Formats: sequence, structure tokens, C-alpha cells
Amino acid sequence: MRFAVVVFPGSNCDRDMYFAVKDALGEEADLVWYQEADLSSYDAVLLPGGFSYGDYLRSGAIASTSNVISQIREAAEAGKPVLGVCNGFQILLEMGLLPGAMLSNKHLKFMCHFETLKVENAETMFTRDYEPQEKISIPIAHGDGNYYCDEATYQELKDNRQIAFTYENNPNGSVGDIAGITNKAGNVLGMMPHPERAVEALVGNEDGLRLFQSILTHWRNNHAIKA
Amino acid sequence: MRKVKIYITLKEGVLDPQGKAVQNSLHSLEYKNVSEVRVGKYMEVMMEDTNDIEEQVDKMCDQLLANPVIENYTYTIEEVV
Amino acid sequence: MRKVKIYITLKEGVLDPQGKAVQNSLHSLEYKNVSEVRVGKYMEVMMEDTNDIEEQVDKMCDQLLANPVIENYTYTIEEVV
Amino acid sequence: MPSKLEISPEQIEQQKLYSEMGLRDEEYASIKDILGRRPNYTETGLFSVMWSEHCSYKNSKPLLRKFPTEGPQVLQGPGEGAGIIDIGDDQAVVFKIESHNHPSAVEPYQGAATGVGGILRDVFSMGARPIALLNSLRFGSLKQPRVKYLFEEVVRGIAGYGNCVGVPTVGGEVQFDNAYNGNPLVNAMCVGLIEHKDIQKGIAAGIGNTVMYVGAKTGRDGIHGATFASEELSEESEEKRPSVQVGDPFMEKLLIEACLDVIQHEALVGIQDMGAAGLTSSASEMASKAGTGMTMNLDLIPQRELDMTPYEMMLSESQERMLLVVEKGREEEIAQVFRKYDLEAVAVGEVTDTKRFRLEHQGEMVADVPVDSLAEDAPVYHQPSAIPAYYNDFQAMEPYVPTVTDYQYTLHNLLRQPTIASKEWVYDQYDSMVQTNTVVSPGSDAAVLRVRGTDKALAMTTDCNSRYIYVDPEVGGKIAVAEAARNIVCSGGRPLGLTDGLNFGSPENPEIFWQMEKSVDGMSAACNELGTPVISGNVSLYNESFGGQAVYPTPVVGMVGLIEHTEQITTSHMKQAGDLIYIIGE
Ligand SMILES: Nc1ncnc2c1ncn2[C@@H]1O[C@H](COP(=O)(O)OP(=O)(O)O)[C@@H](O)[C@H]1O
Repeated sequence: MRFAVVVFPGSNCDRDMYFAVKDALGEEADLVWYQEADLSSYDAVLLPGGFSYGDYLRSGAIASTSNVISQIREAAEAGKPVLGVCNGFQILLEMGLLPGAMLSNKHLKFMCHFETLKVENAETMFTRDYEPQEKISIPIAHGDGNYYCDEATYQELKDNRQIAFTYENNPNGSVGDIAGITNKAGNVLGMMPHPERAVEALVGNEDGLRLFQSILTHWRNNHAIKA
Repeated sequence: MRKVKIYITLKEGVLDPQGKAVQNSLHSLEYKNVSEVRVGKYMEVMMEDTNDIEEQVDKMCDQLLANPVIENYTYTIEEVV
Repeated sequence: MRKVKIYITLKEGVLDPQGKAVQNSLHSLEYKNVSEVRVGKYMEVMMEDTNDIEEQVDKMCDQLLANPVIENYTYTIEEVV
Repeated sequence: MPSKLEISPEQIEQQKLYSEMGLRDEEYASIKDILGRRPNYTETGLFSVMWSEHCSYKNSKPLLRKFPTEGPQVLQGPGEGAGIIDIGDDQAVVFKIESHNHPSAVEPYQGAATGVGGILRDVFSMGARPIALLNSLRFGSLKQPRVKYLFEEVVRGIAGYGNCVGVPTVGGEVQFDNAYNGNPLVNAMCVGLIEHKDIQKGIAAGIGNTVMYVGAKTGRDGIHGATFASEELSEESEEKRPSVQVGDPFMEKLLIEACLDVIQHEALVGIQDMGAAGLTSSASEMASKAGTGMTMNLDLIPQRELDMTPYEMMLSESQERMLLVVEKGREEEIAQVFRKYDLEAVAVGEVTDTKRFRLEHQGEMVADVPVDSLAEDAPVYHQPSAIPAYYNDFQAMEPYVPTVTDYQYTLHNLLRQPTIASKEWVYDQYDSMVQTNTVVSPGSDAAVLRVRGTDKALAMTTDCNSRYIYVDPEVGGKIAVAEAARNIVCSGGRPLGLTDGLNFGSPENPEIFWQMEKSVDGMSAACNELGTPVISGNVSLYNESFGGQAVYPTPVVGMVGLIEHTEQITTSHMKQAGDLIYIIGE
């Protein structure tokens, strides 16, 4: 399976994402610079964390107006897995692929540590290798991770089972303890915690690896069907 | 040349962690008569005049400068000599 | 009750990386007639009226709201009914 | 020669305007000797920054010579942007510590942030990818509102910059003491990883080659920052506020990636960052090191503000700028590498064989001085030293043995001390994991990062107990080095070498100079004993508050060690109930 890691000016978890796919998952990955990207030949699109455009104006806002965005939209519409982590999630929100918006953490501080997440929906293509309601430990590292949406949207997220992960101890003030959500179709996932930082026991744990494995399992099953 | 002054505020109902923090600090500095603080953005954009400048500014705000999910904006346009 | 609107801007000559990033982004969105963007803060403070309200606001700004090393501020005070 | 509006050379001499720029009478006289005439305004500015303590180490040079700087593992000792130590497999580790004390006292967020930015540039300008940041912080009593503000903003500034550029902040130390009430210390350390073949030098070699300017445009920020850093803090420094620089970590991130690309380009001859004293120091040092000269046309310098004078351009400390020397005729190839990152590389000058530093502006020659006179010929002072009265008093005292009756109470009391208490509030704000190499995060003795693609790891720490050093600088200096080495060993590593950040009061005070001398003696002795050479460092003097009260002598040690196999990594945390606890040593 081939993964594209889209690199924006100011992305800084791009290489981490690349190594997670290449070394831990053992699949193909390319770092693609936003201006030169041709995403059409990839099976999945990954938007890494970092501070695209310095997080100036609003996190993810400036990146969400760049040229590559239309290709990301196309990939999403084609049903390919699109994963946005941290700044990648913020970009997905700003471009409207996912509902809601990000505010500053409730205590206004950047935070970096492991958090316990609950897998709310273990049936998505990103979570199928987890147990329903399984608790996993994944690092967060963000200043603007306070997910906001209005009441009606929150109800919709719940009704459609779009909430993929919640925090056990909400660190940032997010509505409904939300840590990660998918689109309605289930092929676009945005999450603040960093699964790519949890793919090796030496530097943390392997709780995030199964997220990438889920994508792979899903893809293989699909291809087996087609073939 | 025009100076466009843009004011971006959080929508009512959207929690404002920064405003809350400022408000708390003001209280602890003994400004007891302060009852609410909201923090937004203020931008000054210098641009050459065109016929459709208002339309342009609206578009700029909708497209980039403000996030309609959480923010409102207003602006004024001034002449600069 | 008064609504104090406070505008905080970077002093002249102080680098505004944020303004520059926004400006570049507006250019690549084809707003070619934009020549400069400066980004500041806008605050709305609700406070009960007192005789020395201007003095109070000045003090608040100097002490907390603005960073006198790199920022300037102005404000207006409106009556709220 | 001078521009119309400028103050004339005669006025500078008669009204002693040079002294406002920090030059002494005898220094001005020797500049006149060197030039064979009176320096003009711009030239006086060039000398004033290059001959400041910050750039010339004129008061500390005699002491720095005492440090052992050699060893089989040392690839680059003091003198370049940062030192380099071999770690085998054609890889090396690059590191340095730097202070940003005075800027942080005036504007803590930006002061700390730009301190991080500066030390990063020192490391990636060597060709290394920055893999870790550490810091060493000193503040006064947290009971003072201003101190609390400084503490919070400094931490926020370090986080703001380091998190954005994507280099993990993995360790540090914080001490609170009244001695730092008026003058906080903010030292930042950066560690980088490099392949031997990629090691760069800041040299302007090759007569006729082109000098290129890359990065942020030059503004009026930080003008006289270097001399500002070499003066005692006074009421006046409050007025010098506009000299505070604002950092742009986003620009820095682009610069890191672009510079790491450009070092692979064969047309690149030399590269150096513009740190303290900006264009002046980077340009003159690059030429001096190569034994060449340089001519620059200041009209070509990218400028952020209107009507900047040569003086302002040459002394500006605008951040996120680099100076490159590239093969003549290949400028466009280099520019292209930077264009990918939306950065402009502009040709601004030429390497010459004149050994002179010449600046043109609007058709006039505005400066023409020998390159070496700026970079090499600064005066060196051997300050008098005197044993402080307090030292003899302390030495005469009987060792104090506290009587503890209620151990629990005493323990709780100790843990309540801000200096001893957990620093989680601080390091939780730092992204300590980005780059996914952090094996041991802040909270243990030393931070440990694996070297990707190998089974090796690096341990790193910053240490300095300034109260010990105040009481006995020589013994305290030994303790600082030994503590750092113990932290490395306890993490499974073998200490390789260290960088030092010497933070002291005014060297013109004999008692302070004595503190400097003795702590350097102590540190050197420990370095010799442990086989850990000093490969880089920084000196920050005149750390005194309004009343002239000096900070505690604070020579910070930043040490890096090598762990041969990741399985040897150990942490200081208790592992499980029932394990036995041993005490080793005295
Ligand atoms: N300013 C700081 N930045 C990052 N980490 C810090 C900072 N201050 C302390 N730490 C971390 O907190 C832990 C405890 O620090 P400290 O109290 O100085 O311990 P010790 O005295 O054992 O070295 C260490 O892991 C250290 O790296």
C-alpha cells in the first residue's frame, strides 16, 4: 500500500509519519511537498502535525487555502483513507472536510504528554483493529486542541457514529471529550493525539500502530474483494 | 490607497478561553468592575482601491481571515493619503 | 455599563510574522492589490462605569492587556443600555 | 566618505560619542591607530559591536584558554558556530549553549524565543539537523509578581519557538533564588546530528566568490543588542526597548530545511548565521577565518524598513538570517534551492583579496577597515582579581549539620521549594517527543534520544548548582561538571564532552573576576579528570540588577554522552514495589 505524507511549509511531524508507515508498518510512503504533489497514485493521504505557516492567523487556516487542497478533497471523495493528525486535523476542519473548529486549550497552554483515549467507534477503517471501547495511550502535543462544534453538529456526530476517539481525562476542553472524528462516509479521520508517536516500544508504546494497521487491513480486504 | 480595519470576534455562545483568562487576571489585579472580556483579532489591511473593494474584503474574510464556524467579522474602510 | 473596545497593534518597526504570512496567503489567493497586513488584537471589556474609567482602562492596558515593549493600544468607550 | 546626515568623525571624537556605543577611550585610540584616521559613524559602530564582550570575549579570553578542548573524539573545538564530537559510524554530534539573559529581562517571551532561534542556527549552520533543545533557567523569588511574569513568559517563549520549529525540548533546569531577582538567566542549548561529510565551515574563501544573504529582511530590531548584552541592566535599558527582536519560528523552520538542502550543493563554499552583531560579525568573521576580504553593497541588503542607514543595517539583529558564500556564477542554482521554501537568496557582495572589509551604500564607500581588526584585534583585558571577603568568612565556618527531628515535615518542606519541586509545569509545555527519537523524556536524570538507524543513543543534560559555586567557585565548578557527568552515566551513557555557559556579574569587579577564574579552574580540573573536553560555550557578563547586585556565579554545564546500545538506557524512576535500594559512593 502506498501512503502520501503531504508536507506543508511548517509541517514538522512529516518525517515521523513517514517513519511510522515505512519502518513500523512496513509499507511504502513518500514525503510530498505541497506544491509538487500528485496524490492521484496514492492509496492513502496523511496530513502530518506541526505548525503549517507558523499556525499564524488560525491553526491550519493558511494551509487550507493552498493548491494541494483540491487534491486532498478529491482523494476524500474517491473514498481513499485521509488521516489528519494534530495540525493535519486542524487543516481538515479549516477546509471543511470535517465539521467544527479548534479553539485554544482551555488553560491556554501548549501540552505534551501521553493521554488515555477511548476507542468510541471500532468499526471505522482507522480503528477496526482496536476493541470497542478499548483504552489506549497516545501522546498529545498541541496548544489549539479544544474541539468546538455547536449542539446540533455534536448530536449529528453522535448519531452518525463519527466520534472515533474520546479522552478519558479531557485535557483541553473539547466538546464531548472529543479527541478524533471522522466524516460521515468514515474515510476521513482527524485527531489531535499523535498515533505516529506511538508505534515503537523504545520511544513510548505501540498503541498507535494498530491505527495504521487498520488502514492496511481495510485496504487489503477491499483489494481482495476487487481482485 | 485604502486602509481596511477588520475586527474579528468569537461568536456568541463560543467559549473564549483567552477572554476568560484575561478577565480572571483583571479580577486578581483588583479591577472588580470588569464583568466580561472577549478577545478577538484586529487587522489592518492596506490595499489599492477598486470599485468592488467591499465585495473583495467580504470575500477575503469569508475565505481566509475569519472562520465562520466560530467567528464574526466587521470592518471599516478608510481613505489614506 | 460600558463596553470598552481596545485595539492593540504592534509598534512600528516591530516584525509582524503573522501579518506577513497572511499577506502572502492573500497574494497567492490573487488579492494582488493588498500591499500590507498587520495583525493585532481586539478586546471587548464590559465594565461598570466609574468616574475614572479612562484612567482605569489605561492602567489595565499598561499593566496587562498590552505589552508596552512591542505594542501600542487605543480604545473607545461606549455606553451600553 | 560619510553620508551627509551622519555625525562627523570629528564630532564622534570630540563629543566622545564612541563611549555611548560602549567603546573606551583607549579602544577608540587604537581604532584610530589601526585606520590611520578617525573612524566614521558606521565604522565606529562596527568596532563597537565587534569589540564588545559578547563578540570578542575581551575579558574572558584569558580564562577560556584554560579549558581543555582536545580529545580523540573532538572533530571541532571552540571557534565555529558549535563544537562537534565523533560518535562513530561517520556520524557526529554538534552542540552549543547560548545565553539570552538581557533580552529576556526586558521582553521575556521574545527574549527566550529568539535565544532558542539563535542557538538552533548555530547548530544547523554547521550542517547538522537539530535533534534536541535543552535550557538552563534562573529566576528570582516567585513571590515577586514581575519574577512570576518573567518565569511564565520565558517558558512560554521557549515552548513557542521550539515547538513550532519541530525540535524537541528534552531537558533543562530551573533554579529560583533572590540573587536573580533583577536579572534572570536564560540559557538555551541545542544538539544536532551530522554525517562527517556534511560538516560546514563559516568561511568566505575563493577570491571573486559571491556573498549571498538569505532569510528574513533586515529591520531596525536589536540595534546594539550585542553591546546591550554586555552592559549592566539599568533604568536606561527600559528605554532601549525597541532594540528587542521578535522571532519568527516559521521562517526558521523553512531556513532549517533549506539550509540542510543547500549544504548538499557543491556550489556552497561557506555558511554562517547572523547572530549577535548581525551582518557585521558574520561577514567579517567569515572573511577573517579565510584570510580574505569582503566588499558588500548595502543597497542590495533586503530591508524591511525605509531609509535604513549603513550603521543600522550593519548592527541590526533581525532574526532568522544567514550569510552564504557561493561559487561565482552559480548564484541562481543556490537561489533555486531556497525558492522552494519561499525564501529569497540575494547576492550582496564579493570575496576579495584585500583583507579589507568594505561597504558601499548609495554609491559611496561607507566603511573600509581591515577585516582582522574587527574579528581578531579586539583588545584582551586581564582583569584584576581579588578574593571576596565573604569567601574567607565561609571558609572559616564550621560545617553546618542540620538536626532533623521530623523527617516527614522536613521532606515535605524541601519538596515545596520551587527549585526542588517537580518541573512538570515547565516541561509539559514543551514538545519533547517530536522527531520520535525521545526514549527518556524530561523528568529523569538526563534526556535520552536514540540515533535512528543505529542501536546507539545520546544522553544529554544541563547542570549547575550556583549556590555551591558562590560558596566556593573552584569546588563548585568541579561539582557542576561532575554532576552533569553523573547524570549521563546514570542514564547509561559515557560522557563525551561539554559546552559551557558562563553567566557572571561585571568582570571589572575584581571579586567577580575571581569567581570567574576559580570556577573555570574547577571546571577545567574536572574536565581533565573525566576526559570531557569543552567544545563550545558562551559568556554572558554584567548580569547585575539595578542596585549593582551581581547574580550568583552561574557557569552552566551542558553535557552529551554516548550510549552504545539502547538496551543500556536506564532511568531514575522507581520501577516496582519490593525492589532494593542501594546507595553507592560516599
Ligand atoms: N527548564 C526545563 N526544561 C526542560 N526540562 C526541565 C527543565 N527544568 C527541569 N527539567 C527537567 O525536570 C527534571 C528534573 O529537573 P531537576 O529538578 O533539575 O532535577 P535534577 O536536580 O535531578 O537534575 C529533569 O529531567 C529536567 O530535565
